[in-house]
Amino acid sequence: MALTVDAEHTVPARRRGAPASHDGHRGAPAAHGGHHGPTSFWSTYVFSTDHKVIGLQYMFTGMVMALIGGFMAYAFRMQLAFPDQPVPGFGLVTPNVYNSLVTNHGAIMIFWVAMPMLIAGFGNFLIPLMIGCDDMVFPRLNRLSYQLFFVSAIVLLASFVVPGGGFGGAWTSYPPLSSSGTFNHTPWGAPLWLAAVAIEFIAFLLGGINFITTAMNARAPGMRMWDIPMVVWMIVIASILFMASAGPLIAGAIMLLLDQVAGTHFFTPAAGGDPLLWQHLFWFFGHPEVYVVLLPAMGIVAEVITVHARKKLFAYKTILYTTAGTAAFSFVVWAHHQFVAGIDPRMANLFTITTLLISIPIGEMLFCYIATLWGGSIEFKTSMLFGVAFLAEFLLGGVTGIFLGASAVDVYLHDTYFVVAHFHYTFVPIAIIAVFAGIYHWYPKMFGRLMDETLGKIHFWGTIIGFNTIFLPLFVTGAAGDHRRIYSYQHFQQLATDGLQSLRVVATVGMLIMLLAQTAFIVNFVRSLVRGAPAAANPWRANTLEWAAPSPPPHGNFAEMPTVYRGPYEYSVPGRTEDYWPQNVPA
Amino acid sequence: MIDWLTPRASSFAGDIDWLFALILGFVGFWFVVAEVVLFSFLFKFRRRRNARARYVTGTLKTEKRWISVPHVLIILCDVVIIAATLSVWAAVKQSFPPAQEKVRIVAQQWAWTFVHPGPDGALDTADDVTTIDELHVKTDTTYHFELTAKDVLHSFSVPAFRLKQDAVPGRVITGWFKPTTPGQYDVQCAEICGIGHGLMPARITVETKEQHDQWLRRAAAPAGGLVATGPGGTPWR
Amino acid sequence: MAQQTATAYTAPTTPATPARASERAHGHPSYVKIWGILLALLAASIAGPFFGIMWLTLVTAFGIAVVKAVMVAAYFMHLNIEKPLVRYMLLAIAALVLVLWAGIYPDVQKSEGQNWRQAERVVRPAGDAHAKPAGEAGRH
Amino acid sequence: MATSVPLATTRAATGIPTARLAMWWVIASEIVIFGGLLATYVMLRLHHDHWAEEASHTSTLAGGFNTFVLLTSSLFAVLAHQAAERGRGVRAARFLWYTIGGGATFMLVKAFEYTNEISHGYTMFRDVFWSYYYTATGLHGLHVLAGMVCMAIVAAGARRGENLHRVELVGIYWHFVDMVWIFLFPLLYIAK
Repeated sequence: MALTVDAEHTVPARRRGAPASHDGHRGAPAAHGGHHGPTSFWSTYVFSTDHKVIGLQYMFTGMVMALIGGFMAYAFRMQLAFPDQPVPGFGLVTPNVYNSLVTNHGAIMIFWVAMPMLIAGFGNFLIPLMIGCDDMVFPRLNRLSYQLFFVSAIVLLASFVVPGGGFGGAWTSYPPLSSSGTFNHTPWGAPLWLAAVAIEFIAFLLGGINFITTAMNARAPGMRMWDIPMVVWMIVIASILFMASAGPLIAGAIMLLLDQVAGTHFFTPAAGGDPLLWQHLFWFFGHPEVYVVLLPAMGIVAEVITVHARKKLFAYKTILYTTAGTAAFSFVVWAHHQFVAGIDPRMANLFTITTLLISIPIGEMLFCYIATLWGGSIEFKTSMLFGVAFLAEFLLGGVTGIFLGASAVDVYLHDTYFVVAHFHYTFVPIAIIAVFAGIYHWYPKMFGRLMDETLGKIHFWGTIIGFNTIFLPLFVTGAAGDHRRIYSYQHFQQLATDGLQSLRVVATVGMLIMLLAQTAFIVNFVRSLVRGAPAAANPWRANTLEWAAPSPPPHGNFAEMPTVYRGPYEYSVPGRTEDYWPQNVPA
Repeated sequence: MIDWLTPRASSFAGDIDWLFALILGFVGFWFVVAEVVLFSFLFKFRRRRNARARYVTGTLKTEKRWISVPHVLIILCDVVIIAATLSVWAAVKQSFPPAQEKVRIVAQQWAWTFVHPGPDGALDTADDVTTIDELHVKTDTTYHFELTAKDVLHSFSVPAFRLKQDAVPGRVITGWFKPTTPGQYDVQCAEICGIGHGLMPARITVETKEQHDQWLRRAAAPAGGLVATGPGGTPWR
Repeated sequence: MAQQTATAYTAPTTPATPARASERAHGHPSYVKIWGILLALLAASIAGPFFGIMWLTLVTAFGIAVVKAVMVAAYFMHLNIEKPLVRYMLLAIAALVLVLWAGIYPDVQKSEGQNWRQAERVVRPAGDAHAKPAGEAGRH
Repeated sequence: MATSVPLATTRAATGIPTARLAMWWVIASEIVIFGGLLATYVMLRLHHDHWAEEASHTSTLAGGFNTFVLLTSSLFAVLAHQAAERGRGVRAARFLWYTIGGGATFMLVKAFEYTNEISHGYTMFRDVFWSYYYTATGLHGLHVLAGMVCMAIVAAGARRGENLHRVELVGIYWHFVDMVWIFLFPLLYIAK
């Protein structure tokens, strides 16, 4: 008796014993979306397998970790601006405390803020909705990946309170400093930090499999390859990139953990190990990692600017091919982080060439985004402001990468604040500006309420002015020779000048402005939950499928599964009265 | 450009500053062009009285040319930058001019040990002068240095010389520099090496030949000279 | 044991897609034969080193390992009748390991390179009663 | 906890059943992990000549026998899958338990091998070769254990005739673990 599957309406009535989904639970005869068991607070919000709830869990955890990471930035920026004076709300920042603040600021912002918000938060919430299905393919695997992620956050926070304090060997944790307590003086902090990162990797491997398989297989009927919205493409390619690049570092993390805990000598040169091996394994992961967080941000910006400019995305296929090109290219550029780290100078030549050439596809993607704005009818909602600010700020981030990609200039600029300013001009647009664009854009869909526009604009200008005030001066101090992770520049006579110190004070003031602006966002976020204007299903009059579901979408998303008739970006089609044409509306 | 911020005190500092300026030129131009185009689109196509947007697929030849022409120009700029970079990199890190003097630099957790060749001009001889956090060099002399580390990664960075090379324990990495202008310059550790990473500054004193010989005699004299092998000797050679 | 009548096995795919199970039902090489070949190859790879010829040992050890891996993948994992998409994906991921090796070997596999050499270790690693004293200390 | 079956699992736009597509991605991520570890081992092995002498203390006999055991268990796994295809759940479960038996034998031989080597002083801390030896074979052993546990669960289900497609999935995982050993064996045991 073959399986009768009628994708249109309800889930087929299942016969006992028919092969059900992957997760090993019995083929429950309950019709989908119908009667559930008793739903308590715990099963609805904490142990839920609904992709939307899990997406929001990732987002809230990411926001909390962003506050912690931001507080660390506040502490060490105050120490840099007013050296050796107790920081209000934190206390005295001694050298080892400074090192662990800097290390964990980097690790938290990349692993526990950027990746969860961009890949897991938006990925979980948007992918099933945007490809028109009811949930992720493996709901319980999805829940397990969040739980592992939550455990990794707890383990990381635990690493701050163990004897010796948090690990202070930079987020790259280069051995031999990271591989033995005698060198890093955090015998408990270092293994715990590494264990937290390893658990977080496992969580994102599991989550990644869910995203890739759902996007590949569970597309709505009628949705061809070119009808998939760009943000879904980007999150899937990012998950593949993460999975392919994290492998060697997981092997490396096992070796480093054994070095730290068991006392083996994988990376101890005295006994045959090699410290450069870890650097290579780390950066083989490290560089694809920055594209893992860049691509979802580009996808979010693509959705936001097409909706609010009412314009079709310029050259959808070109963007897709250049994304695939960038993803493939990102595997052969990693040693530009190690030009002066002792690798063979001949290899540096190869990596200089590949690094400069990877700026071509990224440049083309940005040009296509800017070309999308041509001939548009742009309405500056807060999400559009953030979307456009991403393009403007990321241009400077990408452009300053050329200085560091050129090996000879990197001899001078390596590990200076020029590098710090460069990667903040790429990471902040990715992990903060694009995420705010996504939150302001999809908040109505997530919570069924509209966010306040004036508070949003205050938050926008505060964030942008603050951000630029921090990192433009740091380009200059970096070019002057300020090196990274140095807790006080008073000991270096060439750097202890008043001019450079005033630039550091300006940067700290910029950071304070940026932190204050976030209060506008928190107030706006919380207040709109209850007092925001109720949002219709499609407040921005957009085309993609998630706007066909009610706001907030119930469990099971769509009353009836949508069928796709056209691409996601058919805006302002000549000859139509309305300037948008949702994917699921028959011709 | 960089010499506005840090003095230029070695022979290849000029090349690196020139390359920085070259890249700044190319990159600055494209950055300004892109930002101007972006902001002009934002201003020109802001929503006015609900005007309809245009329908542009970006797949037509004429439309794609707006992307592929700048695309090709950027490739040309990149090729020029790559060529310039490879030539400067070869001069700085690959082919060295013949050494007139050799020094040994050993980095350890939180101090620099410099081994000068001493009056006889040869390393590993009895009259070597070992100093801590204090390197004395003669102007207009090509120095080759052997850099290693005792415990963790460090990085020998002299901003005034535009010189940086990581010290990897278990490896001996050779590099070169040729001081040009006398003076005292900072040495910083550019690779995180634990608690004292920010507390291990050293000074390089670039002096004329006479001042250097005078210092050598004073330093090499048995009363004033430091122990030749330095603290605890080095497990690497 | 009541013979299972309930379900003829069909992969939970919508009927529209060709159920791969039916293609494979009759396209079966005899697995026991494949297994026999694999054991023969295993015996060869163990026998290899006894001849003492270096290149022969390498060929038998690693050449046969690759052949065995391909056979397991093709016949046991049914990659030979799987969709080409899966083969390309797995080959691309495997190629990444080569990319990793190609980028790292100049630094980790060599003991010297342009303007750098590995300092010979004066200190022997602890707890090494058996090794020849000159073993590691000599330059290599 | 009511977990309804999402409609998403019934769709297969790529023509590959979702569960098997996911399993291929699991295999892909494992390839890169073991690939990274073995590539690192090969590089250091080619660098340190004295590792060949250290490697001479590994017993090729135990390694060879273990390869035989894993190959046989792979045969049982594919026979189990063949039985599952024909809907004969009980037969599939029996073959799965033969495979688990093979895995157990493998772990037993490994245990004897380890104790023998450690008693002769070849511990993990003696030399970096031994660190790699224990890390690689240990990680592989953990994967064998995990495979055996999953296979037991799938066999229990198959005996009741449910989720027969899982027999194939756990078979794919098992063949991959066997393939890793096929590469580990020459690298650690034969190259002397």
